[in-house]
Amino acid sequence: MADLVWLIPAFPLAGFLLILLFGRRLGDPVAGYLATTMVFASFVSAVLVYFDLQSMPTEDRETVVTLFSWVPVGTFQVDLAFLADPLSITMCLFVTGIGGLIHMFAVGYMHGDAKFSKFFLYLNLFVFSMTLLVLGENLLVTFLGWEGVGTCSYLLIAFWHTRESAATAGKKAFVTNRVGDWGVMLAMFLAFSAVGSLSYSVLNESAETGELAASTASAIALLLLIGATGKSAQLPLYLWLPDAMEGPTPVSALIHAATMVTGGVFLLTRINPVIAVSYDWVPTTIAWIGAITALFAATIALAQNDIKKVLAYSTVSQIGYMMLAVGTGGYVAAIFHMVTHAAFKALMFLGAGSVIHGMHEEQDMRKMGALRKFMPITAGTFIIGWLAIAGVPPFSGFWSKDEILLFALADSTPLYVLGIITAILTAFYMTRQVIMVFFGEARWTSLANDDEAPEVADGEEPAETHNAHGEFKPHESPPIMWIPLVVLAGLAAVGGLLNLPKLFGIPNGISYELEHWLEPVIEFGEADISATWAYDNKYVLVAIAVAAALSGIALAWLVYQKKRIKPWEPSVFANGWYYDAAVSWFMGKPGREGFQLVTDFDAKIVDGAVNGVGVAVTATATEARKGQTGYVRQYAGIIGIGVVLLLGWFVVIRGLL
Amino acid sequence: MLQQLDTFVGPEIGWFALSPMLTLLGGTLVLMLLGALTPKWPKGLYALATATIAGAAGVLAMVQWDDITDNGTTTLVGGAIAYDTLSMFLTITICIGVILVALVSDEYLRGTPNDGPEVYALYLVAAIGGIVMASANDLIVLFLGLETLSLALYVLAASNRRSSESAESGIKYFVLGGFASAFFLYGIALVYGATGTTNISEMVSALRGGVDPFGNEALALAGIALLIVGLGFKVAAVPFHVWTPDVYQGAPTPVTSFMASVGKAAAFAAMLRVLVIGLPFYRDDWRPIIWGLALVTLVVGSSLAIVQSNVKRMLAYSSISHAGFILVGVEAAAHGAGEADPGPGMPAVVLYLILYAVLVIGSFAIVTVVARNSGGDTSLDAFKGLARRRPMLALAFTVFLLAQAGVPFTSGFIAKFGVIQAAVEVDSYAIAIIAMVVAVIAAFMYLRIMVTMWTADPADGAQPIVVPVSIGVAIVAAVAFTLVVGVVPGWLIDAADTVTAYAR
Amino acid sequence: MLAAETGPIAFPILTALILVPAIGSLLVALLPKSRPELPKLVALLASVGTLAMSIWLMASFDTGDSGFQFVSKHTWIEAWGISWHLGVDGISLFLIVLTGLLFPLVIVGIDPHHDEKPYLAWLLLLQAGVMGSFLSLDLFVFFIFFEIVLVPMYFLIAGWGYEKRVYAATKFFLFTMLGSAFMLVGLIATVAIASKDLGYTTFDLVEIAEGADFAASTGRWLFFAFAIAFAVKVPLVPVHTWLPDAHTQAPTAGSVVLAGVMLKLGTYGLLRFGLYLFPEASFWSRPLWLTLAVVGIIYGAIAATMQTDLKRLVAYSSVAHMGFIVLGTFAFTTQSLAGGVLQMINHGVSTGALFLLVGMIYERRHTRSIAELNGIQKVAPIFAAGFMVVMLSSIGVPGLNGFVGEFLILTGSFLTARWWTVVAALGVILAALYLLWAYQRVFHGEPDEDNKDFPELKVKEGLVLLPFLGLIVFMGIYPKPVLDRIEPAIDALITRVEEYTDFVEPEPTVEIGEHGGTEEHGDEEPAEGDEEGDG
Amino acid sequence: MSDTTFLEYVVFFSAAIMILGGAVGVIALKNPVHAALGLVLTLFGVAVQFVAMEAHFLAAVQVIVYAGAIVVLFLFVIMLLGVDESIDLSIEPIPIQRPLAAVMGIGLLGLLAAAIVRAEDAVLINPGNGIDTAGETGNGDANIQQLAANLYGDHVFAFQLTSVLLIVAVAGTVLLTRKWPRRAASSDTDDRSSDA
Amino acid sequence: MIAAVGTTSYLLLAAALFAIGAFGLLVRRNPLIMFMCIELMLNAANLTFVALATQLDDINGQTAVFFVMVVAAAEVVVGLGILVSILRRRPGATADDLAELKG
Repeated sequence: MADLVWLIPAFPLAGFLLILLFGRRLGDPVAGYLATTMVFASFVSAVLVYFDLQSMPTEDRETVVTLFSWVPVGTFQVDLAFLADPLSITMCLFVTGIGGLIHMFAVGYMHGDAKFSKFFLYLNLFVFSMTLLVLGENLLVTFLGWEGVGTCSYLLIAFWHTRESAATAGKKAFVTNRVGDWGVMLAMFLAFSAVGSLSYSVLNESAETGELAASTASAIALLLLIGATGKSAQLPLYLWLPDAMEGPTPVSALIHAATMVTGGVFLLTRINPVIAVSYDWVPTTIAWIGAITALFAATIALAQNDIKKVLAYSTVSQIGYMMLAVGTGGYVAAIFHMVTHAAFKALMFLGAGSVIHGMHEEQDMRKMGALRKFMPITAGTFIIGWLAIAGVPPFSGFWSKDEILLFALADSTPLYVLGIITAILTAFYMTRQVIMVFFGEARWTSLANDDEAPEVADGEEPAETHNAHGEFKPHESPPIMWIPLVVLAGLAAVGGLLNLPKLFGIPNGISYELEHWLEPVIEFGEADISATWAYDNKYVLVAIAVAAALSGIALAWLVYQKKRIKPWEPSVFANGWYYDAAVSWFMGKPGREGFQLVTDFDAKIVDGAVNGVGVAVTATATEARKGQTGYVRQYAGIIGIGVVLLLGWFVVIRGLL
Repeated sequence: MLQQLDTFVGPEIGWFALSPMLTLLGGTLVLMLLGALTPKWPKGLYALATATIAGAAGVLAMVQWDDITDNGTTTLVGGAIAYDTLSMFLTITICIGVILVALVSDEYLRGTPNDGPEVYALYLVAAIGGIVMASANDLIVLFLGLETLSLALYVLAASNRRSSESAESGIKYFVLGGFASAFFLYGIALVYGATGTTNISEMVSALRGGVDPFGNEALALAGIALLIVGLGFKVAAVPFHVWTPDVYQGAPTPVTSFMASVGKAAAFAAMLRVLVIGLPFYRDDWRPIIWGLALVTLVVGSSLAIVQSNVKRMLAYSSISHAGFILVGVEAAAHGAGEADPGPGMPAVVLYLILYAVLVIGSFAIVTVVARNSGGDTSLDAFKGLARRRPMLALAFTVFLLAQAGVPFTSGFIAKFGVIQAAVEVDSYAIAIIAMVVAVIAAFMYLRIMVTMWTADPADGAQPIVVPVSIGVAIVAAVAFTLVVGVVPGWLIDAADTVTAYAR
Repeated sequence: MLAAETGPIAFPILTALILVPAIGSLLVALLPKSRPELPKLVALLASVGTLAMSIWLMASFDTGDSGFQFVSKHTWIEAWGISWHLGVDGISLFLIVLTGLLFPLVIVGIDPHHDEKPYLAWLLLLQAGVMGSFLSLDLFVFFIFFEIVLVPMYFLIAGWGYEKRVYAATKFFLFTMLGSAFMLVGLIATVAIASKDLGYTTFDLVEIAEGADFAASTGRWLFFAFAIAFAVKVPLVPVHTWLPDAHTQAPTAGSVVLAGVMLKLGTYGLLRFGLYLFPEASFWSRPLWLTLAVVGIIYGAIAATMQTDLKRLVAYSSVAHMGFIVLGTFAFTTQSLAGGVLQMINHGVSTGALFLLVGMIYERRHTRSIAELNGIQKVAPIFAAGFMVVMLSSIGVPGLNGFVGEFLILTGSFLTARWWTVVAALGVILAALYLLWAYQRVFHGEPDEDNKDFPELKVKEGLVLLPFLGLIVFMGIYPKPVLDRIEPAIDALITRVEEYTDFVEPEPTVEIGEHGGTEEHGDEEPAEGDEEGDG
Repeated sequence: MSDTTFLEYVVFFSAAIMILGGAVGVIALKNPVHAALGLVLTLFGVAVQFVAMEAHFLAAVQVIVYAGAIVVLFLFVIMLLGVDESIDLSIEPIPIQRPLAAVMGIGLLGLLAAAIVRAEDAVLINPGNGIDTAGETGNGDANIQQLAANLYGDHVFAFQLTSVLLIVAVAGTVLLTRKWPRRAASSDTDDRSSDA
Repeated sequence: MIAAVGTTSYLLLAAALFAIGAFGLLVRRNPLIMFMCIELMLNAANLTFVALATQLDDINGQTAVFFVMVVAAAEVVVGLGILVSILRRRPGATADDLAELKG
């Protein structure tokens, strides 16, 4: 049964090929349904595999399915093989599950788009790549998926490529990811040179048995971390994610919230034994990167007005949490949060999409407000997502975030403090968003026809703009769009069940499900915190967490709803600490000039030298030519000189001397 | 002691062995006499006769080749002439040259007062001179041969009376030629003083005993210097090349081709005779000079060629750089001079000579055809768009140019390969590399001509080009030879390899 | 003249591979002007015939065998010890197939616009020359083919090229000829010196390689004489400047062939006449080559980024890609060398296809300037899609052919030349940068007046492009059959290098349970590689 | 010293003066006719030296052929073409020509002299081979006989070759003196056009 | 009998004559006189030959001179022929006037 794991990628691939061949003929919306079916099909097969694994004894819940030998050269043998184990299947489940829902939503959202079928072509290709990424039995297959999702994300971000910003964003995403990939590739080289194989089993086993030198392990871990920061949009490479919002909203939901961006976290989890045996400062680095990114992104999110940008930065921030968890050895917590986050962030993105749809491509929250009357379902579901991410019990986010904070405290207090602050900020900016969009007075009527519309305006399709202005009512989205919302809302609400802690007398039977399930994969790397102070005082932490969440919400409520406090949105936040600006400036100015310098060097110096030789020869020849004066007597003279020289050589040098 | 006249017996004269020269001589006389006695012969008959005579001589030479391979080499007429494959190889080369040039000249002379037997007679006589140079075993004989060839060439160069350039080239060639041969003669005198003989074989034996290191050494060395001047002038080695561009450009094109083929071949043969065969015991003295001459000749010839605008002049300079290449071969030969196995130098040289002879005649034949239709204009512009006007002609010229550039599958490559190989085998890497690098410079000039032919559009008002039959035959033959030898050179190489067994 | 020896198989397939296009070219040249339709037909027959033979060759190639196959050897020029010696091994096999494949496609796909007859004749002659260079196992034969290819290529560029064609053609000709000048001398010297060991003069590559034993210093000199020629051909920085001009000015067919197979003459030569003939010298000089290769990768990529001419950009990308191949060649590991050979094919396919596409753009818009192109994807989505795939393969996205080669090269090089590899890997980032940027500028955005009626990919063009795309995907997903045929030859090569040097190929493996094993394999070995590199 | 020796010196030096004086005259006298006369002087001097060296036959031929034929030929041509108007030697159109000439002349003389002087003693001890010049024998014909024997002996080939040389001269003059129909307007291009 | 004067003197004399001739060819513009200079050089060679012949007591030297004289005669004939053919077209032309071909 588990041998059928190859079906999981097979379905999306089939979908991709079918749409590639017949996409134009199927058209809108059939192509969309086809794609959706395919993804759900692969979800079903994932479920089947899941139950199959469940049925096995814990220790051998690991099946490798080898399709064919991919790159075999000498000792370097890489197969195109899938690894079905708790971790990969967990990933598959929510990738395909949530992916399916998003496909479904997209059918409605993309309705009427000229390139409808192409959109689903890309989406299916993406799901295929993503499943490869998570199912890969070795680093190379994972890398295949890794780059695959990167490429698809490029294609999808730049989907509306006639828009300059979209095209640029796509390119930015790809190139930034490439920087990370550089790390991944080097990690692979190192892994191969160290253990002579790229398969996870060999690599991890060598780590577990101590074959792997700590130095090598650290190097591998750090290099993979570079890759992770690229793919999972962490500092310093997070830059591409906010721009990626140029893509259609379902894309943002699928790629830039639920699935792809978690790739980095997944990869690090996958090789947790390697991290475990590497020097102590390696995981610490990971943790700090995570924590700082989380806080950093949260602050930026405070001041965003684009409904999607807020979510984008919040995504960066949430993944920061996951990295924090990884760094502190809380792999389960990381995966747990990954899953819950996938649910509620996808929900919120789709919600945002629905709002944008209802508002006719309006993305500026300052032009919204009071929408709950017009799109109740969207509003309701969005609010559930909000509570979940804010960490309000009993919604899913609360549980996973709490778990992470626990590990953070167990590792070091500063990390925990950062985590808590981030939690407060998260609650704050999410509340702000909810209020700006769904509560307060309706600003879209008043602002409908003035032109202080910020950056998004230039992106709007002319026709839509015409729509957006003048009298119009925001409307609820069609069922095909809100059904996924409802489902996701459900997940976001109850997601916590996956891994309930042993608190409030929750019985053993249903607590730490996920942990037990993932145990075979992460037991080696998972930190044991049972002995720590934090572990003994979970209740305190819970209290603090809840307090943080509520205080954040309350504060935001006062500021934006009750208008008691003047909103504080410094431009340094709005502009993301000018980090992006700085980098862009560097690339644009010195970087570009440097490149130009090299190019000029090539044209002027190197090529110049080549042509110079030619010129020199010709010039000298033209001069020498003048020696041939045509005067016979001078010729005789030249010959005479020749004679004298020869005589000199023979008589003097060879004869007399 | 006094020789008694009544007991005087002349040297034994190998009439058969001399038959090629005698054929040419007889042919000349017949041609002149009949030509003088009979009215103007019909179209092309002079050329045909000339070609036949030369052909006969060539065939005889081949016959003797066999004789030599069977019965070995010797010297004739009191040691005046060497009877060996070296001379035969050059005889054949020269005869081929005469045949082709005669064919080319026919149409060229048609309609001019020169369309009589004299020009052809001069070709034949010059050929005799060349053969004598190539097979002389006595410096005096060699000098006479050289003068025969030279005088004929002086006249031929000046033979186009309507062209001031022709006259100028004639006078220049004559003055400088006389100047140079005076040096040559004086050199002979000095060597004679040092060795007590002008006979090359005797010279070798006299020197083998070793002239006393102090005195005659100096005399001999001075003599060698002047001999090299004379030969260097004939082969157009820098700085004795000064006459070449002017004369080649000014002389009637077929004559130019004759100079570049027969003249060069004979001169280099003479150089081999005098230096490699005659003065092996001074090889350490003159080899560096040859090295230097080769270097400057290569560089000057190639680099001056690329700035020319007149095709004839370009080819003149290119012939100078070719001379440089052949000198590389001579330098290689110098290493083995006098040894039982003289090494690959001499074969490389003679191989180069025959291949280049055909190449250069072919090239100039095409120049002749083009000039015929461009009112005598041989500047690069006259070749614009030749590919459009006469594709096959352009193709043929391309073949010749590529061959001169040393592109594989042409005889030119084999020739260059031969000399470079010879040089490398005696460890003269430096000159070999320089030669190859310089070849690149020269290639630029050939490319220039090709580009003009293939990519430029014909100058407006360019009338279609007519290729006369005789010249056409010559060109086709030359192309065929160039390509065939380029693909299957084995037989020719084998033949060339035998020249190392020269008459001692 | 040709004293025939009995080859392993009756039909001299290799000789035919050279002669068929050569004769075809002759026929085309001799066809009467009055029948304008014939030349294309004849040319097509000849090239397709060649393709068929090369495919048959691949099919009947013995996978396991590391030696030369289908060998045919005949005495040619006895006096100089030259023989018509042809043979195929894993290294040359696919280059031959690629040569066989590219030409028919080019002949079908690209219209010379004028003087079709000579154009086709030159093209076929070029094919014959390239085939000869890849097949020959005799130094002399190799050299003449290596040299003869200049002529048709020169005429193709000068006759059917663009604005500065004459300049470019001449530069190309002279530059390459200069390189070969040194090679010729070195080649003859090799033979001369080898003849002392062998006791007889021969230009036969195998006999010299097996029989002669060059003193270290001698070998190094000779090797460099050869290497200069190949460095120019590859081309390596700083002797690369003929390439951008030649590529830019050449007609599309010229560019495709130049990038597709002719550049490979350089890397192939380095393998066959560098590593195989002078193992000691090539190993000794590897720091130089590795450095040049890495410089080429980065330098080419940077230069490509700033180009304003699309074709020139691709040309510089070639410089970068060829750098990878050289890196792999001089890393001396099975992976890197196999990757190098594989990358020769891959680069041939993807860059060839790129030039094809750029050529199509030029056909439509009569400009290569990136600035004048925009928004093409909107008006010609299929064309854009094709370009996208080829571009991704050139960037080296996994699943497409470009990745496999590059990855193998880097993996292998990392074992023996760690730090060079680390830098070289940066080239992967840059590749994405310049190609995507160019793609964005050309295909994305709203098409302006000039581009708004950019014609969509025509069926014929699509058919020509299809084989390229097919190969790009296939070689990316299932390179095994190719690698299997390449590997034995590579192993033999490395063994040979190991014989002549103290080099030992690191073979990283980890035996779980036995301690310390990894330490050596994992860390010490590459570390040594570095020291050798630095020293 | 005996008077014969003295006489020898007188002969040698007077002849030497004639030779060099004549030579200088050739290159120094403006008027070609005078130059030709200078040449005659030189040639006579050489003839005298020949006599002094017992090469009687050559001396005779020298006078007859050179002075008799060649110089007359020169003078004839001078008269024929009327090129006897003298050219001013003080001006030299080609700038570096004279220094060039000086360097060459002096270099030539110096180096040759050096070689000769160095060779001096060696020449004396080097025995000749082949037929002797028969100078000392009282028999005045001896030299001629020896010359003849040598000419028709070892050098018979060369001797015959001179005839070929003369054929060249004949054919050449025929060719060069043939009348060419004048063309109208013989411009330069027109000149070349006959190149075709 | 020439023991007194000594070959060397003759050789030196010849060398001087040769040098003068060569020098003259370079400085005189009148082609006729240039020919004469060549004659001077040839005579120098002859003188050398004869001196050495006497020195070596070897007739070959004198034979050589004989040939040289023939050559000189032929040369002058041809040379003057060429010269006449030119000077008839452009009377009074000096060597320097004949410099159309150059470069």
